[in-house]
Amino acid sequence: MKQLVAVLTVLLAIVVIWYAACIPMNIKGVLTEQERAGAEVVPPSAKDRRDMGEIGLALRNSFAIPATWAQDRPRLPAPHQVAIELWETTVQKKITSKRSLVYHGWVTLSATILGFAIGTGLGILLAVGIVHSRVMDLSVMPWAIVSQTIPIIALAPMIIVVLYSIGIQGIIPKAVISAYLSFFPVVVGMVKGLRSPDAMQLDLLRTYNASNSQVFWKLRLPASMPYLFASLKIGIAASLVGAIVGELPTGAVAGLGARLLAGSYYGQTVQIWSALFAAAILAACLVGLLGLIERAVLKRMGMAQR
Amino acid sequence: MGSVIEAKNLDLTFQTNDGPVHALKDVNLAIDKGEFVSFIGPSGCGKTTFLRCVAALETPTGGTLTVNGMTPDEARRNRAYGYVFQAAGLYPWRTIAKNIKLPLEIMGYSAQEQEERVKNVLELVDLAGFGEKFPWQLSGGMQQRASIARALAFDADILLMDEPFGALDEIVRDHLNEQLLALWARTGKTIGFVTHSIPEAVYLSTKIVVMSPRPGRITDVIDSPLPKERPLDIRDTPEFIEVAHRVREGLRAGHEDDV
Amino acid sequence: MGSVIEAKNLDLTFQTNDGPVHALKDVNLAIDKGEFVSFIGPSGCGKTTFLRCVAALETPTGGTLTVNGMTPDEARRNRAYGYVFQAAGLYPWRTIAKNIKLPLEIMGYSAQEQEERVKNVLELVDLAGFGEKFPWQLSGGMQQRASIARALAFDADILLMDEPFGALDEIVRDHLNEQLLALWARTGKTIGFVTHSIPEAVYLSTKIVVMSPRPGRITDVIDSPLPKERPLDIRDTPEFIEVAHRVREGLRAGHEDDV
Amino acid sequence: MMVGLAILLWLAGWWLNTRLASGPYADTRAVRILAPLIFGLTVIGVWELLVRGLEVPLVILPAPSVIWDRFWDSLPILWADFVQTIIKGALSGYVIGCGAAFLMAIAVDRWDFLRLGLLPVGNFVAALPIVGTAPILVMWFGFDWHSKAAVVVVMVFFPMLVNTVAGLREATAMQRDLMETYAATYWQSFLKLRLPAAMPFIFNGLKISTTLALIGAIVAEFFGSPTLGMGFRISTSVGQLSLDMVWAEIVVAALAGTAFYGLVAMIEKLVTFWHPSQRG
Amino acid sequence: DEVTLQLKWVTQAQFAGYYVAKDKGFYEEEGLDVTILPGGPDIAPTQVIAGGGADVTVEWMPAALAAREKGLPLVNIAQPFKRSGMMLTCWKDAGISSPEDLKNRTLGVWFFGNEFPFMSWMSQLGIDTSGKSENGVEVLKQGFNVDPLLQRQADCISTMTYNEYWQVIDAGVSPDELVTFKYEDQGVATLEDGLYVLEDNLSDPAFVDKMVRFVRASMKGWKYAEENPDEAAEIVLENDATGAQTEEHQKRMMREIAKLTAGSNGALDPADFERTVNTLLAGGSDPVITKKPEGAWTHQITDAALN
Ligand SMILES: Nc1ncnc2c1ncn2[C@@H]1O[C@H](COP(=O)(O)OP(=O)(O)OP(=O)(O)O)[C@@H](O)[C@H]1O
Ligand SMILES: Nc1ncnc2c1ncn2[C@@H]1O[C@H](COP(=O)(O)OP(=O)(O)OP(=O)(O)O)[C@@H](O)[C@H]1O
Ligand SMILES: [Mg+2]
Ligand SMILES: [Mg+2]
Repeated sequence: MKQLVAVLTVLLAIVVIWYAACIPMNIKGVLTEQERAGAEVVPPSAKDRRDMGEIGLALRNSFAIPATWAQDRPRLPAPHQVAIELWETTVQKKITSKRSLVYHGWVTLSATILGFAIGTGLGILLAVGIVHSRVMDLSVMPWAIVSQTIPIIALAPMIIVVLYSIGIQGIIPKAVISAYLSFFPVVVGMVKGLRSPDAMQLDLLRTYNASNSQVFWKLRLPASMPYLFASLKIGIAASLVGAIVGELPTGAVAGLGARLLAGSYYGQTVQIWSALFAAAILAACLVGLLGLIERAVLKRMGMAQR
Repeated sequence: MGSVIEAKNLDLTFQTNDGPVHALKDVNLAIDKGEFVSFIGPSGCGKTTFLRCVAALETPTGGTLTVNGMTPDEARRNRAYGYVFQAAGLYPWRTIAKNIKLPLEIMGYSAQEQEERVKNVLELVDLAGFGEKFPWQLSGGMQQRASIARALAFDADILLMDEPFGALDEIVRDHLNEQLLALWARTGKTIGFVTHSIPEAVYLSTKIVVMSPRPGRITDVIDSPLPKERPLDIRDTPEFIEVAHRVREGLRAGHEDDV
Repeated sequence: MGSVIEAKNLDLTFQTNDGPVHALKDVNLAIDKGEFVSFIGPSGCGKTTFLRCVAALETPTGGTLTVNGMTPDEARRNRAYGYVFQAAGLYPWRTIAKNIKLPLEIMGYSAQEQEERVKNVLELVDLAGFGEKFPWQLSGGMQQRASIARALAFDADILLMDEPFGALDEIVRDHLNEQLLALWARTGKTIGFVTHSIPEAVYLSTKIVVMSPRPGRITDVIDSPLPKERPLDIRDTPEFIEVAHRVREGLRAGHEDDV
Repeated sequence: MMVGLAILLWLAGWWLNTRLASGPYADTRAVRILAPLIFGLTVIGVWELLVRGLEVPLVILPAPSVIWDRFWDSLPILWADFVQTIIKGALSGYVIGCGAAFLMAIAVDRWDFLRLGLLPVGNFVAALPIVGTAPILVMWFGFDWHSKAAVVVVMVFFPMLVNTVAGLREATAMQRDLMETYAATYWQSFLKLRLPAAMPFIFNGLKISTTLALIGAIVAEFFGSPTLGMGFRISTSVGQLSLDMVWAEIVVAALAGTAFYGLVAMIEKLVTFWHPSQRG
Repeated sequence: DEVTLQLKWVTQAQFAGYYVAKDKGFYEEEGLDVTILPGGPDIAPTQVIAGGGADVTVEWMPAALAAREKGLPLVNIAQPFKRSGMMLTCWKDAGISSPEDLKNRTLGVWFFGNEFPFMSWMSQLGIDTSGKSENGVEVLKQGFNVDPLLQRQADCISTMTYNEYWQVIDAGVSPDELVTFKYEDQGVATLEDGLYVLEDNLSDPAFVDKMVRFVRASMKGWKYAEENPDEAAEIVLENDATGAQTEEHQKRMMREIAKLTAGSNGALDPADFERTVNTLLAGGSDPVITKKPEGAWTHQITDAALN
């Protein structure tokens, strides 16, 4: 309850700041438009206004302030403009329409999920290898860390082309990038998780003369669950970023990334913002969904106390 | 060679970054079948290390150690040990019954036999009816009893307990001590028991091994004159106090150098 | 009104998700200056809670509590308390000397005075020469002594100790008990001391408060007949055993219901 | 032939590492450094042989030797790009972003209301695909490094904030009660207890942020830049099919990223020497 | 037979001919099953074709020649675009009226292979591109949109006659606020959208035959699009998966494109090729190509297709 009030207050503050920020951000564009429409603007030349302070301009031309919240192609769209765009492109469009964000969201989501599945699977496998083989631990783990310093996002176009060249197209190149991004958090979390049983718990199984696979299935795997879920939540958000990035270079075909790009290409800021928000909402939903699964699984396992 | 556990000139040196640590030096000890042996001594004197050697969790660097005439590792593969650690160490994702089933699953008992044994040991440790609870739903004392039940569920000859009651309060501890004695009488297992508490050691054991650190060695082995039947009140008798006094003296002797 | 600490009908109820918990109910107690008072009782009976109320870390929901004639919070702001917790709780990023300086820095002592006091208390607890070590370089017993030194470094009238030796082994504990008694005799502070060990309580205290849970209340207050001068051997005397017996009975009475 | 050689090299490298890992010196520092090195060299060797053996076109994947030559031939360009992207864009954004997040974390820690209200919102924003903000920020802050720094600020802010807030809550109840019994003021207990206790978390945030900063600065250059910078070079070089140049930039990025990360990790070791994870 | 065509840019009227040919069944009539892959800001069509991801690609000649010099033997088999649509669009109120006025300004330029004509133009004018100075300009790598101009971050930006220029106009700027320099008029025009294949393939008669049919059908598509611009634009819209294109913009683009394709029957005019090469060879300090390319184009396909 208290939390709700706090969150709402913070949100309200953000919205207020946002509206306020629209004034200086958009005032120059608005004044230019007004000037073209024949309104009296001080100073009258766009060139003079170029180097002037935005706030001063807004004060001197206060009649133009409402227009800063209703521009067609604002530098910063007002919250309600984004909300209306979101509403129109989700609820009011047929979901099969290419103008529907639901359609684009679905395109991105399917790549995200495929990539996430690949990344998670590989990540878990690698983690199992690292935990069980000292060679892998010694030689591969440091490179897994170095691999994260490579700006994979910058390489996305090349990856896509290389995959094209071996005949892989469509959803898979995107999924590969999103798998690459989700893979690392899963490896790190899973290695930590599989190593989380303490020496005592391992010794206990040793006194039972348990085999390696028994140790894995009965101890390491269940013990790693909380770690796994924590890293899955990071991983899925990373996957979504990967899928979106993967959509950028393939050109504006379909997906939220393509939508972002097309918005940017045609200067449709409102469209950029609504695609951004759609992506964030999608990410929040995915993370939330994983959270629910986590709760359910851990509860069934008896690890969620109370 | 009637001993179940026999150590001769046992040595164990750990190589650490700060140089070698002599955890055990020249340890000689024979434990007979059915004995209740307590190990007592200041922190770091090698009690845990000795128990771990017996259970083949640690490999001695010198001397010989036999368990039932075999090497400890052979005995381990024959599943000769039930080991109880200081903390209960139950798996939080398994119910109490499932926790007790764990060794049975690993050792490949049939499902039906598993059920039966779980039922039996739960009764043995007074936890009947708690099988479906998760560990965190139980008090510390109950968890510790469940972990003892887990060690009892399969037919290990030897029960090794490393400060099993260290984390519990005195009253709960008294109660568990009483129950442990009863259990020992009923099953006739050989028990190795590490403790820091003099009264506990004296109350439980037929033989008390006093150890001292740097290097870890045995300074005294006291055979208890107390009868097998031991009510809690026995702790106020002069015999008890006499033994306790001897243990304390032994401890103090090996403890001179530090605090 | 000669009492340093005086509790009248003290009540404390925690509101939790599972309903209210009566941590303290109707607690009446008066502690005189220079007394050594032990609190003993099963887990959850409110020992810690009572100590925390005295130190103004918890606010009672009923009754009155005065310290030196003030409210606990005023006393806290006058820096009347030295508090020692179960774990040493030294800051790992500070050396032992710096840890002891911590309260002095906060209370604004001059640099020179800080140095002097640190030197004094380090000697008092037998840790001279260890000032520049980091906590993890010391044994558990030494860390606990450092934390006592920290509580002694400034001039608090009242020393509150919550199971300070709970994590140590018996021998180290005996030794620290001896030193604590000596310290108490030298400084004449009023000490409130929580423990789970009957011998420890009897050995140290001039007054033993036996508590019982659900709701947390005082079931017995025993004034010790033992002399002020107490060698460790005193624990084998009949008077000692007599008092210990009485404490154990008191505990058992309040402990009937569970294990 | 080359392919066979590649397989052989792979097996040899793996065998060597297996020997090292199970050998008597497995725990020494030398092996810890050697093993990944051998692995890396093996990968590079296999790559070279495969590219030659399978005659992979240069425009798809250049061989390491080609990349190496290009790297040495283009040092001045690479250096200029490095300065533009890493020093000006990433580093300044990193400092501003982490600094701002740190101050915000103190505020969040100080006022519970903020923590309750801001953290969930922060988590939502953190889930935003920040890359998407790059075109917007380029539009707002111009083409030079300022917009890159702005992207970096946005990218590192929330990871740093979340970690620092978690760190400031890290001190145990007992440690805080101790301060209470000394009647310490808020700032005393902040400086002497909560801040040092938070250090491992703060450094965790700082470490995560290093790679984010690099990625942010490079990606932002895709959306407009002066004719300089690593992201600029990568995208124009792809257009010119100079894949060797692209990979040379990637080498720079990986080196810079590893060095940056290593530097922060080293400072962490100095500052949090007391933490069990550092005492090892 | 299957043919994969890689476009240079996103789905828009710039490629109407191919979409029309596909939609109207011209390809089918020739027995071809054509897959059209849209491009994007970071896709290098040359790289795609090098990797075997496409049989034929739409590319601009400077990029194709550069790739050829890098060892990727691309050959122009047809040239549907006769004229260049690239130009520089500037604010008039910044005081720019002739190319001389560009000095000491900030200019937005596309990179990714599209910067070559600009560079050679500047070097012809004797303008240094390494920074603002009395005799130099500051060059920005322009993104995909016209914001740098609208936000006045640059005095001039690169635009295409059929696309970005209209985006500026759509943003509410009136044409007389702007000054444009068409590369065509400055004599530095280079050939734009042509069809390129790998040289090796041309020795395979089956492939050549396929290309002949492909070019024939594609040119039929282009001529149809020229005559029916509105219908062509609608066909393009139907093929745009982003849903971001507007009808008005595409129709206008189609009409502008028609001006560029007009006069080409698909065969490359060697004179245009010479001009392009000369422009590129004059590319200043860092020329795109260093020597005259040999065998970079052929009439083999167009001769067969158009006769
Ligand atoms: N794995 C190990 N590596 C290095 N030294 C070890 C290891 N295990 C134990 N030691 C050292 O061996 C000595 C004996 O340790 P051990 O754990 O057996 O003592 P203990 O009597 O059980 O002590 P405690 O009462 O604290 O449990 C100690 O000095 C300890 O530090
Ligand atoms: N902050 C709290 N919120 C809710 N309940 C609490 C809180 N602190 C203590 N309690 C409850 O109050 C009761 C008394 O707790 P307290 O810690 O004083 O017991 P104790 O005698 O110190 O026990 P122990 O020997 O385990 O330390 C317990 O039931 C405990 O669960
Ligand atoms: Mg031990
Ligand atoms: Mg307590």
